[in-house]
Amino acid sequence: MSDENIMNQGNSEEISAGIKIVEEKGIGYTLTVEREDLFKAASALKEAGFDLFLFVSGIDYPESIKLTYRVYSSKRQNKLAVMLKTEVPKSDPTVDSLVPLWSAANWHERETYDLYGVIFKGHPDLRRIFLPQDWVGYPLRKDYSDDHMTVMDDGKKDKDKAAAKDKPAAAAPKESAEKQDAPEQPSDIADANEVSTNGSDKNE
Amino acid sequence: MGLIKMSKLEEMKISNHNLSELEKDLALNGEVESTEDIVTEELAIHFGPQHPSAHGVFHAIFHVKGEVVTKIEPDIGYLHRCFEKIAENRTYTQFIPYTDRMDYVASMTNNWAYCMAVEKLAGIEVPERAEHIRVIVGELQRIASHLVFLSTAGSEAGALTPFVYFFDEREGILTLYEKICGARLTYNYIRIGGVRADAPEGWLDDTLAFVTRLKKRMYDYDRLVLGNYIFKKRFIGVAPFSAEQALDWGLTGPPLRSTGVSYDVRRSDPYSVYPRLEFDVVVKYKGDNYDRACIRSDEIKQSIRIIEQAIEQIPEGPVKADGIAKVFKPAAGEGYGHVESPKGDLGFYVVSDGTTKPYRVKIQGPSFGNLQALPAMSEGTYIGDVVLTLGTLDPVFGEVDR
Amino acid sequence: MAGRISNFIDAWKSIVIGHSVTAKKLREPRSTFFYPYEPPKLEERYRGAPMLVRIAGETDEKEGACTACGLCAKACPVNCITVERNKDKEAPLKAAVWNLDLTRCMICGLCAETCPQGALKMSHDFENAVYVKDKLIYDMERVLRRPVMVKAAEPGSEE
Amino acid sequence: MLSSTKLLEFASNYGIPVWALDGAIAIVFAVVLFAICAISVIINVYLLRKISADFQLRYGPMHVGWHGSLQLFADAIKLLTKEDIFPSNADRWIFRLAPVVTFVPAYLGFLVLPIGHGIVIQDLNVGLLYILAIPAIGVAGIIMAGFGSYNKYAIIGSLRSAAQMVSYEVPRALSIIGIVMIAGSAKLSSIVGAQHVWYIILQPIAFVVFLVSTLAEINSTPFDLPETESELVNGYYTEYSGMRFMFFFFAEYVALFAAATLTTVLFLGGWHGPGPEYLGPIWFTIKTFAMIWVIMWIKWTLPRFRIDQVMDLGWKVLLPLALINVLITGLVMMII
Repeated sequence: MSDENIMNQGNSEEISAGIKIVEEKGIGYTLTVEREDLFKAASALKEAGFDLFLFVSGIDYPESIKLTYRVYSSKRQNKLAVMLKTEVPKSDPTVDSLVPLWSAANWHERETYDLYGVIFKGHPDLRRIFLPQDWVGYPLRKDYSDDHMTVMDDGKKDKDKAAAKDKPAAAAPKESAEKQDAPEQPSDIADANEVSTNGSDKNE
Repeated sequence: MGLIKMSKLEEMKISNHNLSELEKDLALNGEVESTEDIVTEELAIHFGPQHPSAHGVFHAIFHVKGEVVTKIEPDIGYLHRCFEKIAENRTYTQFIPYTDRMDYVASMTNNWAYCMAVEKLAGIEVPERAEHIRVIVGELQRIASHLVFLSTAGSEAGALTPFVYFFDEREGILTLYEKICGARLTYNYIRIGGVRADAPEGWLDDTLAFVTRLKKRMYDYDRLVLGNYIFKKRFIGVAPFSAEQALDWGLTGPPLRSTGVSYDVRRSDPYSVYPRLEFDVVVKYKGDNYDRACIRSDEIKQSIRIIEQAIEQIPEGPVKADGIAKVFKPAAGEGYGHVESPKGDLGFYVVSDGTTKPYRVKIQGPSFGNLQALPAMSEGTYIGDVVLTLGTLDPVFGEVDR
Repeated sequence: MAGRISNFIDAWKSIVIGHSVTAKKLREPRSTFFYPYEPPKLEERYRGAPMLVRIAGETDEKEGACTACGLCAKACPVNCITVERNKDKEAPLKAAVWNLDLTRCMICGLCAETCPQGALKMSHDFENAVYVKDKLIYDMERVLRRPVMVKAAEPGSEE
Repeated sequence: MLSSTKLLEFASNYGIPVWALDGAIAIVFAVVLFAICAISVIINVYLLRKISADFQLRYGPMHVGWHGSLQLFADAIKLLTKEDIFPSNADRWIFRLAPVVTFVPAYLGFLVLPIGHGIVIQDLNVGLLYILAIPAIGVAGIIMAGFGSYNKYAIIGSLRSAAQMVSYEVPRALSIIGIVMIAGSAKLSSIVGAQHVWYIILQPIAFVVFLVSTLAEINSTPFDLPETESELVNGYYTEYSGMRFMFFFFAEYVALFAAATLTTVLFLGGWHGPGPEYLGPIWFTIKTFAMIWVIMWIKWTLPRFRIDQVMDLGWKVLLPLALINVLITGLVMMII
């Protein structure tokens, strides 16, 4: 594939009826679909020669989780890679699994399930992949907090733990390791303020 | 000969499936008369998390029947540090040192892919000289990573001396890196819009001298490792993958190219100054362990070619784009940058909401995708072969687990 | 049969070649050196733990060129630097507290790169092992050094 | 054991019971033999480290003693004082006995080795048979170690070892038949005595078969399947530590030394060499260490085979070669 070939590509192409890829700044060709149509669109892409599944990424927004898939074609002459985008509401984060189309989607979907809690319908083995199976919560969501975790650090936290044990529901150790790392992080500080309404004096 | 063996193995599997539980019990209690009915118990071996050839912290359960591995259950996540979450709490520049710690055998390409994604997001043009330096350090990184691969492939096959030779050569690259960016492993060298500092005086000549020497030595090393009869016997024909399988399992990089698919980001989605450089995308067709090993040795030679050309072409000029504020604040949008890292297609997908910190950074680690194919690739081979197959996929667990 | 014999010959040939390569390596100089007895050869830009530079010429002076602007602390990805400006009116642009927590520092060099005064440099320290963890929390006394070892690793302060 | 009539006279003159004298002499010989073994192991390990360092662009041990010559003693002290870890599910006696059972046969092989002209502890008529048979018992210890440690890696390693040793014992023994045919004796001293021309020249095929199967017997690369660190962590002695580990280590190097001496006796002319006869042991030592150097050169160059390939090589290549060698030797002897 020469350089000119890529330069001469058009800006959009209709892959199949109603499914059209358009160019977007920064990320290349994009195809945005409703979540009901995801499997259909993905099948169409596979039919059109996109045979290599590269990743699926979740992005957490207040109301929904956006999913971005990237597929690549080893057969086509131009428009070699496409970002396939869809959106699932947080109240019901389910979407069709693409494992029947690409076996490679298996671990990538498990990763998204692990970190975002998106449930992929039809996935053969939907378990957590990085975190322990008994982990609570989905860490990459913006509202995730690890307050339920016990942090061990130089005995100082042991006191915190003891305090937390006295009133397990009210006071959890607020100062997690993550917060020490980044005190300027706005969302976490907001979280901390919320928690500190019940019993902030018990810590430190 | 190989075919007969495989079919025998299949037969074995099938006959075992057909045995009823009672028959198996009888067999295990020794109440069988003819030796044909003896059923050996399957053994579950825990490979790792700490194992000499686990390439990091990798846990897998091997179900073995005699010496044959019938099933592999990989279990990853021991090195999970959730860099994607950390990225959301760091500024764009602050995240660069973290990318060093993913594929710690090839930190430079990690830096590069991340910076490229942010540059695409913010629409920054990188000066020519910086691009050339990036290409040089990136290709040096590919050589270094492939040298590590060759050494570990040799040592997993039992040859411990080539291991030292390759690491000795790699030391030369690390010294070059120390000269240009001050660190030997975690470089933190490539910056958004350029590189951290220009190459010091004489560095380009040193690099040229190094690759010239390496080119000569690679001839000997190829004969010592890849040409060795025992090495060939261990690697040829083991765990072959077809192009269809490789695409289905989402392999990238050398494992994919060894099956005949010519997917190299440097060619299929050209970046930097690669369109101006002459090199071949090395493609092999059998997709077995030997092809996966040879492809890396050949890529070292291509990288040497690229470095020679880049040093010849490098222009004078600035090494960092102008007008990038210390507190970098790109407009809201998305950026995807990917490079051909030594392990495969390494991509960063950066989403900005217009603040100083990225809203989301998704890391597409090639090792993650490649490792996924391990069970499909090596079930039905011997224990020793599984170790080699894991080696030829060349996963780095800092990148798999992130 | 012919194939088997040629295979056999190839095998022995490759094994003999392999042995000749290792024998050739016997004559090459050793690539290791006696580290604790021989100082390692560090390159000029080598990044060790961060250090503050004393004002050139003032050898006895404990003051550095640091103006306590705090940019290094902001640039640090792991928040290992603590800077507090002197409240004293006589020397307003000096640091009262400049602490470095080396247990966290990942020696990325972003602080030195950010420093507008060129007062922060990466030293050539690499033997950072201690028995007590607290010793890794460096205060200003420990960090202030004369710039003898390091010329410049950062583009801003180069030349 | 009392072959000398003088000793017998001495015993009867002073009223010492024969069994006591016999026992005393046996103990003296055992101690001497053990000392020789120990020294050989020390030298071997030092050589291994230095030779591997030579090949690998390193210096090897340099700090303890002159050029690291005392490093092994430091290591021995370390291993002896280390905690003896006993796996909780291990089979108590089998686990404890295994290192001894591995070590003793390797050590007993030296009984019949002629070091110089007439310098041999017990010159058995079937010395060749003895030296092939006794060290092979060591595999029992390896199986015991694998079985006793209650570890999957160990059991696989020990089974591999058993398969390998049994397979390679056959071509190894067959390769020597040619020598027995030429020398007309299975007595090691007469084999050496008959070697006016070294048997490596008269029996090249036998030498190759013998060397390869010897490498397999002593678990040296390319046949170090029982202890492949990249697959089985450490094979049969994964669970051993401290002194017990040292016994395995010891056995391995005694086996290496025994293999080198046997090769010297059978193929390299034993004590023969220029100069007067009393220089024999020196020539013998030089040849032995040259052999050890070659084995280490092989060890530090080649990768290892896979287990099925090891079996293939043993049964399909070496065994026919050894038989062909016997045939050729017979034909040539008939003609001449």
